[in-house]
Amino acid sequence: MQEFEPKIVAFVCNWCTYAGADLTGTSRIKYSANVKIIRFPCTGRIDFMILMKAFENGADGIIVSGCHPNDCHYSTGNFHARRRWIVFRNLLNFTGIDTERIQFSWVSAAEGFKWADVVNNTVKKIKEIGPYENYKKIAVSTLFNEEGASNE
Amino acid sequence: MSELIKKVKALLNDKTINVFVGYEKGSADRIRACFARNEAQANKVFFDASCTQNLAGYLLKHEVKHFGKLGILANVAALRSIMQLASEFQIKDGEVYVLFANPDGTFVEFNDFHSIEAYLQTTDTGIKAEEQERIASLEAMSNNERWLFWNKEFEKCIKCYACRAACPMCYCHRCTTDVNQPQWIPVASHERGNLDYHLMRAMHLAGRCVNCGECATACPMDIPLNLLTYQLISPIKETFGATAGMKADATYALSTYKPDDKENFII
Amino acid sequence: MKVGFYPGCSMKGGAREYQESVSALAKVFDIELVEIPDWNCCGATAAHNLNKELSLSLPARIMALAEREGISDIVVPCAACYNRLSIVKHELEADKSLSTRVASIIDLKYEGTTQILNIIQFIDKYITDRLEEKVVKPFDYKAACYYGCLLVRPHSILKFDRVEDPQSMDVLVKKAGGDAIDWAYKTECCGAGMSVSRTDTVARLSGNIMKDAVDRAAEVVVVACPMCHSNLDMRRPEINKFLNEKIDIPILYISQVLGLAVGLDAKTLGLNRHMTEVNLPVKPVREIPVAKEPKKVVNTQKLEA
Amino acid sequence: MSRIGVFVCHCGENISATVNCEKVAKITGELKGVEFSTDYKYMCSDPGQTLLKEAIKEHKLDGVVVAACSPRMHEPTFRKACAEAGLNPFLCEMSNIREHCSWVHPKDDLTTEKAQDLVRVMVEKVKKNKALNSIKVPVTKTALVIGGGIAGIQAALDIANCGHKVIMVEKQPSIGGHMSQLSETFPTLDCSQCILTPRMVEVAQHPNITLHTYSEVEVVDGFIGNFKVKIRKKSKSLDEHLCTGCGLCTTKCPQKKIPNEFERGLGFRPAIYVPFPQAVPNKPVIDRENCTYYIKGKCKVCEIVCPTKAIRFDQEDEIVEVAVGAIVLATGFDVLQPDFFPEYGYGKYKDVIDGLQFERLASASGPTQGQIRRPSDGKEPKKIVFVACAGSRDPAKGIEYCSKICCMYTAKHAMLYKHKVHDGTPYVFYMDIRAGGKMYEEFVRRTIVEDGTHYVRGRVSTIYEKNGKLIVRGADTLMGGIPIEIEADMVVLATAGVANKGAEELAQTVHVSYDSYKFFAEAHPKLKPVETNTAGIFLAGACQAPKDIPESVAAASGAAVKVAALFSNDELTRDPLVALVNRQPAPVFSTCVGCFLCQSVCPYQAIEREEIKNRNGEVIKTLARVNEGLCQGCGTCVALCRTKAIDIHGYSNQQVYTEIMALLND
Amino acid sequence: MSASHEHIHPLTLNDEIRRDTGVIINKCYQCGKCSAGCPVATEMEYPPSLVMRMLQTEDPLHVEKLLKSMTIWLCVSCEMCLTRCPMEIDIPSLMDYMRQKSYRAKKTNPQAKKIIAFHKSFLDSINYTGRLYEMGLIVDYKMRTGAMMQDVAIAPKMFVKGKLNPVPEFIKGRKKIAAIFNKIQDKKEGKL
Repeated sequence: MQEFEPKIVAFVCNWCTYAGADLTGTSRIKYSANVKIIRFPCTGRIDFMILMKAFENGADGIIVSGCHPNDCHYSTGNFHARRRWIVFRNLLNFTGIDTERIQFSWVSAAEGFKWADVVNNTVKKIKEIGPYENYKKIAVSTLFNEEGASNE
Repeated sequence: MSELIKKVKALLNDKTINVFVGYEKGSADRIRACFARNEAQANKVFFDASCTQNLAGYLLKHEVKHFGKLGILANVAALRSIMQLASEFQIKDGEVYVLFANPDGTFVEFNDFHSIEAYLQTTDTGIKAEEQERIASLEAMSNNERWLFWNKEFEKCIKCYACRAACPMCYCHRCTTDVNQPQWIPVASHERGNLDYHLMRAMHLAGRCVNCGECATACPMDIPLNLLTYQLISPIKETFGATAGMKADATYALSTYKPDDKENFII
Repeated sequence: MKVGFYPGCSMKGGAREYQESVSALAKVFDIELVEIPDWNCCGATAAHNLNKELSLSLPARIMALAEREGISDIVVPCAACYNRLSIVKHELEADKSLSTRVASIIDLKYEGTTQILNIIQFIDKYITDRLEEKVVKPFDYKAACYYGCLLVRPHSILKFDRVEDPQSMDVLVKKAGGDAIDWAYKTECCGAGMSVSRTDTVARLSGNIMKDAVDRAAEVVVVACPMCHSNLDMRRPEINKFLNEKIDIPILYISQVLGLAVGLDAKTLGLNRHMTEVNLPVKPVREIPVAKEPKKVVNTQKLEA
Repeated sequence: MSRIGVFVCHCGENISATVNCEKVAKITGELKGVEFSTDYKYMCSDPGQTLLKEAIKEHKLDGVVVAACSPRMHEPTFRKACAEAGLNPFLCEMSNIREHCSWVHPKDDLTTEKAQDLVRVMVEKVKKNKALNSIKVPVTKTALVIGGGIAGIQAALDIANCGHKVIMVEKQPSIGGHMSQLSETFPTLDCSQCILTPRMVEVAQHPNITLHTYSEVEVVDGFIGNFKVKIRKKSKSLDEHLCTGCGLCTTKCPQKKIPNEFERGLGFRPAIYVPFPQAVPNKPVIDRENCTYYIKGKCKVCEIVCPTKAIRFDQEDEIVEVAVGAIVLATGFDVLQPDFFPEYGYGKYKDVIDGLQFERLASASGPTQGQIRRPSDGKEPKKIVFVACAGSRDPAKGIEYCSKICCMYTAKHAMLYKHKVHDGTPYVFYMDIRAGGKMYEEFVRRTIVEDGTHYVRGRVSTIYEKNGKLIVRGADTLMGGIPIEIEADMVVLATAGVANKGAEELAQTVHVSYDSYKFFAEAHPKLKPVETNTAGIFLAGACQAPKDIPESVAAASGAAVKVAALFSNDELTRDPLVALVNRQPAPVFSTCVGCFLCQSVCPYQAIEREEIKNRNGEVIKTLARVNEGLCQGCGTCVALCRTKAIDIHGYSNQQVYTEIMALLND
Repeated sequence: MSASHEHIHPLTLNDEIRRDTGVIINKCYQCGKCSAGCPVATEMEYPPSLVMRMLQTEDPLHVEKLLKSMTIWLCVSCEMCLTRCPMEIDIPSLMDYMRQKSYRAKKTNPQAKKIIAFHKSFLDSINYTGRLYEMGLIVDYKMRTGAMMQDVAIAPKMFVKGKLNPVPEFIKGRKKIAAIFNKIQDKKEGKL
């Protein structure tokens, strides 16, 4: 059986984690190719719905990462993001969505190693827990419903 | 009762208000909201312990608003709705006449936001014990059990948006559900779209929900929607020290922060 | 008015006069002190020196017994017991698993709902308001209020008074008509539980305290702790030997000072039980200050309302 | 249908070593809307850029994706190239297939597939990009300097000497700040006032500097280049134009026993007073809280004696509005009142004083004319104890940080004391001696070696008075921690330097961030030490952290250069990647419901209220509006907006949504 | 979380101290304020600040010295050090910890015999009666230390003043108290 290669999408801020990931590259630290980055100006910009869309479209894991507290390029965006994630995580847990699949982290522009660690550990963890069948199932059954509807 | 009717008439007569939002008995004596604009309509105004609907949901509805100055018969949830709406600049102090139906059967006039705030400090605004228990029992389940539970509930949703219409905090002219560029929430009422919709609604009400329960009451499919938003009330209070609908000039928990907000999941 | 009462072992023995005076004072103010049934020793220094679990369990049992009786406030006149009970209450509150373990050791339900009051907090809560109107014989002496260690430290847990240069006892002495002097040894240690095992250390530490009080013309030292009392009072021969001086000023409990001021007699207050003779010079009774008049008016108004 | 060009760079072998660039170009060239695709050895080289430009023209491209290195590296390069070819630069995006792909993954199919994915994401994004124009803002070439201590004075003079106008605002009746209170300065022992006073006079006389003393900044609106500032000029009860500064009123004022703030309570002043003889401006103010006339309604002695009739009892505060292009914050520091250390008895014992009080005692113009006399009885202290770190490095009762200046001024105090009291014995209780600085360590050694100051390494536990002596109980940790007691005549506490009282409020007024100690925060601790996170606002001196005089002056000159550099432009251009609130035709006007929950998330106060009025001038709707001059484009408001009424250029809802879709659905 | 960086190593003494008392030894920056205010520092071989320093070295020799020292038994738990410590280091708890460790390891200083004897007599009294029986305590203490003549002059006077109870007071629940003692670990090991 072919090894499960999870799809992981990373939402990162431009100033710290994106730059940190650049440093990972410049330092030639290897990490798994499963993770693909989408750049945002700031973690404050990352709408919670973006995370929902990612799961819905087949992501098995998500990384959200930005500047450490007090280091935000815009001074407070990450603080607001942190509050948002505290609440959103509560809600996801309560609705039975697997928050284990979302890794939040602070990775600064200097933490090239940390970025590689975050990516590798997340990939490792998602490989362990497997594909996000639950979410995919509702996506599939939806498709089935729609087809069913059109057949009638 | 006659006292209440007298009061409403007086208010309408001296033009303090143009319309009074209260309760009346409809067909088969079912309690429903009424919008009294004249003596005849005022005569129908009714109140007893069975009148529990949060009437504040009507305050921002265009159909009611266009009558002019509003009066409202408020319960605790309505008072909190008014406070929350005030903090979101939707109602100004003095704009709405507030008659509070005291649980002891008397009626109290609240002349300004300050007196409402003072009253709310002294009264129980918490979630009912049975709802707390339901939340606790859900929290005690495994993640997968919860997932199945909600899946089953959301499966029932027909996207009629009655919850949205009943909620006093859902006053946006254009809901995210109506945005189609991009289409954040699928239009059809399938499981995935329903999940999207309810998560979105819960998040948009996080820190704003005044636990009136109108969403669940309104739901024709009996989905316990209120639990989604109720469940967020205590963590928001505990972590950020914020409770919605207690102060007219409160700041919104999710648009403020403390540098030392506590979390345990960010590495 | 009923208040829970934890006398502690010393008040049943070496510090009997402390209990006698506290009880007498409470009676004057119509307060019923309800002794916690079947209370045990708090373990004192010995327990926390030798075994942490024991030092938590013994006080926890006392508080659990009080809870069982539905007692909400316990007055703990002994500063050492007060300190132990407060610290244990704090530690068990901070660590729930510890709390569960201790509950199983003592085999009693423990919730931590009782309030622990030291003697001054007790007086402030139940007596101070009515104190001045009851003063008939102002305690007209220069008094050095000695707080010692356990009443004020550790501040982060006890949160009582100022940790340096505390004032609460001074205020009470002033209300009783006394002159509370400013001095430097208010919170220095007297040697505590080393009374028996290191008498020399106690003589030195307590000696320094007595010396400063006497140098600043104190006529009496006021305490709120049986341990401090026994070191300053019973160890006086050793103190005098260390100082090579003859200091004979008495050591009174705050309850005795207030008791004297409200007109209780020396015997009721157990003054005869002190090792250092209580021979306070007789002073002409001062007129009751005029300033008290308007205060009385306020009180009557309160009563009428 | 889009006409997008994809340009895949090999970066020599940096990319092509692990990514099959030809394949990436070929596969992505087949994507819907891609008109042209190619790969090239070095896209950023001249020939590479020429290739890009020509392709734009030749294929009439309306969007460009350059798959190469990090956009943080070359986005400006390729956007500029696009602009030169006539394509709006904001229609160009980069896919990072080097740092995020070729350098971190091995050579295999997965890596090439990832590169394809990354390109595809950007192709879809570019389809949603909009042509944008840079934002231009004019610059008002006047600077506001808040604070008239040595840092403010230096900054103001430097900016003014560059030919720009400066407005200086000082809270006190005179400029000069803490430096004017000092006796002699370490490590050279030159007299503080001798070097400071000429500078103060220069400020007063400089044609480019307008001075507002006894004034405070109340409101700051606007943004870099265009601040609008309201200054409250507190009433001095005096017509400054008429007053000649003769000082007659100050000698005749019947109120003479008001503790003198300048002397730190060691002397007295009248109710109408000049804070110190060398004050600038040298004109008095009436302290209304202590003036007999304002308290009792009669007196007016000053008015009677004034030869020019300059007293104005009914004068009111005046609000001055000014427009400035840059602001320098130079509000300085404060010393922590040591009364939070009850064990040291400050406030209880008269002879326990703080360092700044000692400065006044040692100052030739001070209350004792420079003689060291203890406050209680005026006697010369023969044994004196200096306690370092009285508040600093003390998380429990004081502050956590090192105040930096205390080691040096304590050494100076001990030295000055020894110079004035030859038979005296100074003790210094210290924990570490931090004397990094030019000639600093040498200075401390001199205090110890030449002047015989007893340095004891340990902290003082308690101080109490006995028989007219102060008993200082400490320990000598170099002797294993043995306790020692010193019977001193006077104790000087080297109290911590803390943020100025009101610093927090000022930071909020000016909209700059501050740290947990209420010191103003620099934009970057190393590379932007005098900038704040708010563009156009700069920091000088000890309002940022405790600093000594040379450091304050250096920072002030640094801030001045930043201001001058800003003023060298007539207008500023910035990226248009800002947020905007949608507008729709009446009667909707916008999907914004005016809940303004977005207002408090904005770190830049860029969200304003816009009132929509009907023909009769009645407000029918209140909407949020983004001031694009202030917005820095973080997008936090966008994520918060429930109706999706706010969006942001460059990272719009459409763009990020499309990116996710493209990334996950191949 | 990031397992790759975690190394499993045995707890050092300072780790244990941190776990059991919350005291972080390395927080101490040797200002000496504890020693300056300590009422018994002059009698200790190692004043409190030096105790901190010795523990900071993590040198077993120093730890051994401390466990065998008189210092830990001289500490009267007056809490002055903690009250004035700028780092709020709970030295009294640390001293409790060191005493217990010393006692368990049977390393107590011979001179501390009297102090420990007193504590043990004290606890025995509680164990048997539930409360402190002063007379019994004194007698027991004298038996343990052999200090027969100590304070003999005071006793009669105390007795006269009503300060000494000739008979112990037994509490009803003294079996419960004995049960508490039995449940405590050290008792099981026969060390209390």
